[in-house]
Amino acid sequence: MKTVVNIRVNGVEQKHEVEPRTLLVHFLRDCCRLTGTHVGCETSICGACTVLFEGKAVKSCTLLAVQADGSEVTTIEGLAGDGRLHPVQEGFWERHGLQCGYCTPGMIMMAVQLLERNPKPTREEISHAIEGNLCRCTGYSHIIDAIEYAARKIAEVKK
Amino acid sequence: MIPAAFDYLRPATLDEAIALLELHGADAKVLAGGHSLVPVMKLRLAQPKTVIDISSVADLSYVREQGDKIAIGAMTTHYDIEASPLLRDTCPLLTELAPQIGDAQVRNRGTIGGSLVHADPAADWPAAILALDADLEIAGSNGRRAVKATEFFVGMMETVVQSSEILCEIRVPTTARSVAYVKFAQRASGFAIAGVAVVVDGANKTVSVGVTGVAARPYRALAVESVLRGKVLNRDAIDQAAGIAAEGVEPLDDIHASAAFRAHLVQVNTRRALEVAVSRG
Amino acid sequence: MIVQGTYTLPLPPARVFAALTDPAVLQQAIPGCEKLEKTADDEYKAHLKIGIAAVKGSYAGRVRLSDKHPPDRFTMHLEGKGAAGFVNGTARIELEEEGRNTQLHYNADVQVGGLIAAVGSRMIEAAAKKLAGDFFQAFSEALPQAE
Amino acid sequence: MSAAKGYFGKPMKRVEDPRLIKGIATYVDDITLPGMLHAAVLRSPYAHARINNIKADAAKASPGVVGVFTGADVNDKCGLVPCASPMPDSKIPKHTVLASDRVYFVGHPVAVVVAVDRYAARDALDFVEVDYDPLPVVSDPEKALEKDSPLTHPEFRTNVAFTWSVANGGLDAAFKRAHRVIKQRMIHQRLTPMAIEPRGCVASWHAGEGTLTLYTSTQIPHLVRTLLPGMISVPENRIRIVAPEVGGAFGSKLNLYAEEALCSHLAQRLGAPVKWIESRRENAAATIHGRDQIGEYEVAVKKDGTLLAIKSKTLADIGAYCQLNTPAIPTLTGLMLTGCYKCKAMRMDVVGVYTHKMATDAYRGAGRPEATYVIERLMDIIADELKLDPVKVRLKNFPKPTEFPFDTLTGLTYDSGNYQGALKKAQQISNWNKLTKQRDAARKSGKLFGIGLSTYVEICALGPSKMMSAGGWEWGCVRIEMSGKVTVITGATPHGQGQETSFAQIAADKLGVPIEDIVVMRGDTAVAHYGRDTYGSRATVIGGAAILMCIDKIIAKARKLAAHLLDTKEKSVEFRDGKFSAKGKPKKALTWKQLAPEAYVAKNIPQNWEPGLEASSFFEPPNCTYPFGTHIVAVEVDRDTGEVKIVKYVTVDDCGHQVNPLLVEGQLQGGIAHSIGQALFERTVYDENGQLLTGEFMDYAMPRAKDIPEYLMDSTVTPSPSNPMGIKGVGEAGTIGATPAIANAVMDALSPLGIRHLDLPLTPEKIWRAIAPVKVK
Repeated sequence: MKTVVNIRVNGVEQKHEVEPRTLLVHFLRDCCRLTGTHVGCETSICGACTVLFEGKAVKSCTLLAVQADGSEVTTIEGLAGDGRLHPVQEGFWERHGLQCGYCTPGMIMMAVQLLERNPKPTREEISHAIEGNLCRCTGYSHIIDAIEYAARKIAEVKK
Repeated sequence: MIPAAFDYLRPATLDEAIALLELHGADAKVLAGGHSLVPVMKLRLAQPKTVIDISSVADLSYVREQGDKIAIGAMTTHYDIEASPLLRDTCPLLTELAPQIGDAQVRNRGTIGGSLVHADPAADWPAAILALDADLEIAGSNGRRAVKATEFFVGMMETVVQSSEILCEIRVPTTARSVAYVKFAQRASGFAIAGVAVVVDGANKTVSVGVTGVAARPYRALAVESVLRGKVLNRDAIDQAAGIAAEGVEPLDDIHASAAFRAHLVQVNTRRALEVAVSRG
Repeated sequence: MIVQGTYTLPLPPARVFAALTDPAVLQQAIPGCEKLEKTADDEYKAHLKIGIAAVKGSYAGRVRLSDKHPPDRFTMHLEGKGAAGFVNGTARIELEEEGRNTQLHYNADVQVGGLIAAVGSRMIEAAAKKLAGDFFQAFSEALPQAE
Repeated sequence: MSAAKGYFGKPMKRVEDPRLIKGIATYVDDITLPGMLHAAVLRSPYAHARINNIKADAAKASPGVVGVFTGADVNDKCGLVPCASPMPDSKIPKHTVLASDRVYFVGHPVAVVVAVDRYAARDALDFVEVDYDPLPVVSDPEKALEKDSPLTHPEFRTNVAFTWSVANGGLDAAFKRAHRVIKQRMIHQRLTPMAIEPRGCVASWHAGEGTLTLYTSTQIPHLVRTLLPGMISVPENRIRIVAPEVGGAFGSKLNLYAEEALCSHLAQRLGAPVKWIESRRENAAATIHGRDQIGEYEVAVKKDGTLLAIKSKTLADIGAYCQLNTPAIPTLTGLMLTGCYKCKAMRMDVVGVYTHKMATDAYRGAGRPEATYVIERLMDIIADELKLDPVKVRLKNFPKPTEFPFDTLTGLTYDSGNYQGALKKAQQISNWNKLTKQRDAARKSGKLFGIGLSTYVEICALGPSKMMSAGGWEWGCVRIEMSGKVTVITGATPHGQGQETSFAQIAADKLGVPIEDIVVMRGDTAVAHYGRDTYGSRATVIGGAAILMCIDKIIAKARKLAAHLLDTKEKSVEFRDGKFSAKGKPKKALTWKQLAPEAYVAKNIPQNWEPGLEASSFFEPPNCTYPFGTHIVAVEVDRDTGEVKIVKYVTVDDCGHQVNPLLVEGQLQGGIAHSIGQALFERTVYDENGQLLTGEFMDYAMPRAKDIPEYLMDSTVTPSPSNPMGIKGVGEAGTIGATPAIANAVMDALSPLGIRHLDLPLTPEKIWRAIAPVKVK
C-alpha cells in the first residue's frame, strides 16, 4: 500500500506517493530526479549514497523514504549555493580528489559533515571519517588533500 | 537491491508499539535505526510482513544519570554515545568503543538497542555490555523486566527479547578510566573478528572481560576473570590470563578468520586490552 | 562444510532408530518443518521455514534415507531450495548403545549455495550447528510420544 | 588577449570535474527514457547444474511484469557472446546470453524479467521457478586437469581451454651453465575489479528508423558497436553506442556482456526502452574477474647474480568461458616475464583451464602484474639465496640506457629506458642508508621490519595494430567551429582518467588557443565515429597523437586560407601562438576566430579549397610504450596478529613526458591502491562447490583511506620515441609496480624467521600461520 512521504530536499518540499519499502536513495533519484546520489552496493558499505539527513551524514540506501518523512535532506545537488561551489567541492576540484566521480558525491557529503564536527581534522582523522566511503579510483590520498584544502578554506572564510 | 513489500507502522508510544507487535506476531519486526534490519531486508534474507518503526516513540533516545548508574535509551545512536560528555566521564568504555563501530554514517543512524537486539555475533556493543555487566530493560505487554547482560544473548542473532517485546533501556555502571576495547576487525565489513572489552576494578581487584566476534554468541571470559581475581595485574599475570581467553569456547570459522586464528586473536586482544586498561588506571 | 556432533538420548538404539525414521517424529523435530509428506519408501517431501531470528526463508525440501542398518546407522540426504538459495546435505548417523541410553553421532557434509552462501558465509557453520542442535533437542523432546 | 601556451606539462585541475562534484553528471542509471521498462536477471545459484524446466507463469502474473524470457525465448536471436582473442588451439564454448540447458557458474544468467519499474522486476524474480539438477563441480584449476575431474564443457572432453607458449634462447644450455637454479611456485590470486558503479545499460530501439541506441557503462563503445551486430540482427551503421559517465571500470567494462545484447534485443522485441542495472552481488558474480594464475617458476643464475634464464609453467584459471580477451591475458604475462632484465633464454608455457567460475579477463594491469610480481619476487629470492644485495642483483641485470631501444627475448622492443636512473633516484629520496639502518635497529629491538623494492617495466599504450585483434590505432577529430571555438573529439573513451583535460591541454598548445575555448567530446559513436577506446593505458598516448595529427592537418589547410586572405604565398605564412601572419608582418595576423568564419562562409576562399576547418585522423602507433620505475616500501609486521603496516612508500616512475603531472600522480596513486589491496587483502573466494563467498563489499576487502600510506613520489623523464609527445601510458603502472614492492617488503620483514615466500594476499592469518606455527584443529 502506498503512502505519501513529504521530505524537504535541498530546501524544496518533495511530496510523493511511494511504497513503504522505497529506499530513500530511490526516492531522491526516481521521484525527485536528483541523480547525484549514487548506489554502489546494497550492504551499507560503499557510502556512494551518502546524504545529509537532518544535518547528519547517512547512507540513503539503508534508509526507507518513510523514515525520512517530515525531515530535511541535503544532497550533493543542494550543496553549492548561489552558483558557488562549497569549499569541499572546491577542494575536490583543486586537489584532484576524484577520477570517475561515482563515489564523489557521497565522499563530499561525508566530508561536509566531518568539517562541521571537526573543523581542523588531521589526515588520520579524515581517513577515519571517510572509512564508510569506498573509492576505487583515486587511492584516497588526493581525497584527503582535498578535505584538508576545504578545512583551510572554511577557516579562511570564517576569519 | 530492493526489500520485499511490507506494511509500515509508526506508533507514537511504546505501549502502542507493543500492542502492534502482539497483533502482528512473529511476522512483524521492530525498526529502530534500521542499520541491522534494512540491509538484511534488502537482500531479502528477512521479509517481515509488517515493520514497526519506533523512531516516533518519545523518550527512547537519551543518556542520563539514574541513581548510581547511567541509563541509555535504546534508540540512542552510536554517535550520540560516542559524543556524550557524560559517558566520557562516567563510562569511558562506551565512548571508546562507539567510534569503532561500522563507519561514521552507520554510527549516525544505528542505535545501541537495535544492534543489541539484532545480536549479530560480530557486533561490537555486546563486548562492552558484558564487561560492564549492564542491565537491559525490556518492555512487554506485562510491563517491564530487566535482565543482566550475561542472560541477554541466547545465541547467534537471538536474545531473550521476545517477538512482542522491545528493548527500551540499557543501564551501565559508572567506572574508572581503567577500561579498554581492543578489536581486530574484519577488513571488508568492519565487524569484529575478535573484540575484547575490559573493565579493571582496581579497588576490588577484579576484572571483567567481554568478548565479541569470536563465537556464535558474545561471552564473558570468566576463566580470565577468575584467574586475575585479587591479583596484581603485572605482565606475567596478564599474559597467563590472556592465554585462556578462548577456553571453553567454540570459535567461529569462516573465510575471514579460521577458528584457530580467532582463538589466537582473542588471547592477543585480551592481553592488549588488559595492558591498556591497567595503564589507564 | 562438515558439521558434526554427538547427542545422548535416553532410549536404546532400536527405539531411537525407529523414531528417527518415523515421519511424525521427524516433522516435529525438523526445525521449521511445516509439512512432511511421504513420497516413497524412505522418501519425503517437506516444506520448511528455517533461519535464525529475522533471517528466515522458506524452503521446499526433500528428505531421503538410505544405507539403513537398524539399529546402528543410516544416512539421511537433505535437499532444500528457496529464494535465498539452497542447502544440500548428507548426514551419516550412527547410534551407539551406552547403558540405557544411545549415543548418537552425526557427521553431515553440508553444501550451501546462492544468496545465503554469498552473504551469509560467516554465519553458516554456526547456523548449521544451531539447527542441528535444535533438531536433536526437539527430537529428544518428541521421543516419549514416539513410544 | 594573448594567445595561451604552455599547458602541456602543467598540473592543471580537470575540466570534467564541475559536473561530477555538483552531482549533475549523467551515469547510465541516471538515464530515463519515455516508456522505459526495467529488466532484472535471474541467476544460477549453482556452479554447475542441468536445467530441467523453468516455470515462469507466476512471474508473468506478478504485478507490473511485461515479460519473462528464458534462453529458449531469446538465445536464437541474441547470438553468442564473443571472444576476440582465441589461441590457435582454443576450445570456445557456445556462450549464449541466457543459459540453455545447463548453468556452469554461480551467477550464470538463466532468465530475465522485464517490468514497469525496478521494484516490480525484482519482485518477479522470486516467482520464476527453475528446476535444477546439480552436477559435479570443479572450482580448482589443478583438480580440473586431473583425469576424472568433472568437466566444465563436456563436449570438449577436457578442461583445457587453450595452450600458449613463448620461448627464445638456448634454455637447456643456460640452465646447464647456471651456478644455481632457483625454483618457486607462486599463486596469483583471483581478484574482483569492483568498480564502484556496477554495470548497466539502457537499450532504445527506434522502430521507424530501424536504429538502436545502447547507453552502456563500458570502456569500449566502439568495440561494442563493432561486435554487437554479430549478436543481434542490427547492422553496425544502425547502431549507436553511448558510454555516458562511467563510474570506474579497471578492465571490468572492457567486454561485450550478455546483458548488453539481451537488453538490445528486448528493446526491439518489446518496442520500449529497456534498462538493466547490475546489483553489487551480480557485479561480484557475473562481471569478469582478474589474475588467477598458478605458476611454477625456475631461474638459472650465475653466482654473481647474473640472470641467465627463466622458465615457467603457468596454469591460468579462466573460469567457465572465454570473455572478450580472456585467452590473451596470460600471454601478456609471458611477454613481460623477463621484466627489466637482460636474460639469455626464456620459456613460458601457459595452459588455460576451464572451471565452474566466472570468467577472468583484463583487470587493471591484465597479465603484466603477474609478470612483474614473478620476476621481482625472483630477484629478491635470488639475492637471498646468493646472499647478495637485492639492489645490486637488479643493477647487474639491467640493460644500460644506451642499449635502448632494447629487444627482449619475447620479441618486444622496449622503446626507451633508464632503469638505473629511477632506481638511484628512489634510493636517494627514500634515504636508503638511513632506512636500512632503521631496519637493523628495529630488528634488534625484536620488531619485524622489512624493506622491499620493485624495479618494474610494463608494456602499455597497446598497441600497433599488428598485435591487436581489431586495430590498435586511435581516431580523433578536431574542428575549429565557425565561432573559432574548438571541438576535439576522441575515439578513446576516457572514464575518469581525465583526458577531457589532458587532450584540451594538448590541443590548446598546438592550436595556440586558450584552453577554455576547447571542448573534448568522447564516448558516443554518433559523435566519435571511430575509436578503439580505453584500455591498456593507451588513451593519452595514442588518442593524444591522433589529435595532434588532426591539428597538423588543420594548420596546413588554414595556412592556405590565411595566405589567400593575407594576400601572400602559402610558403611565407607563419603560424605562431595561434596566429597566422605573413613573414615580417606580424601585426596583420589572423587568429582562428578570424579565419574560422571565412572558412565556413566560404565566400572568400582560395580556389579548390574545401570549406571548413575540420580534420580527422587515425594514429597508428609504431610501437607500444614501456614505462618503468622503482617502488621502495618499508613495512612493519605485527608479530602477534600478523597485520602489515606500510610505514614508508617511495616511488619514482618514468612515463616519459607528462601531459598533466596531477593526473599522472592520480593514476599512480589509484594504481598503487589496487596493489595494496592485491598484496595485503583482496581475494576472490570460491568454495570447492563453486559457491562465491566474496559476493559483496562485506566480504571482499578493498583498501580504505586508512590503509593508504603517505607517499613520497617523484619521477624521471625518459621520453618515448613511439609518439610525437614522447609520453608513455601510466594508468596501470602503479598496479604493476607496487604489488611486488609490498610483497618483497613483507618477505624481507619475515626473512629473519627463515620464511622465503608466502603467496598473496599477505593476510594477517597467513602471516600468523607462518610465523607462529600452531596446532590447528
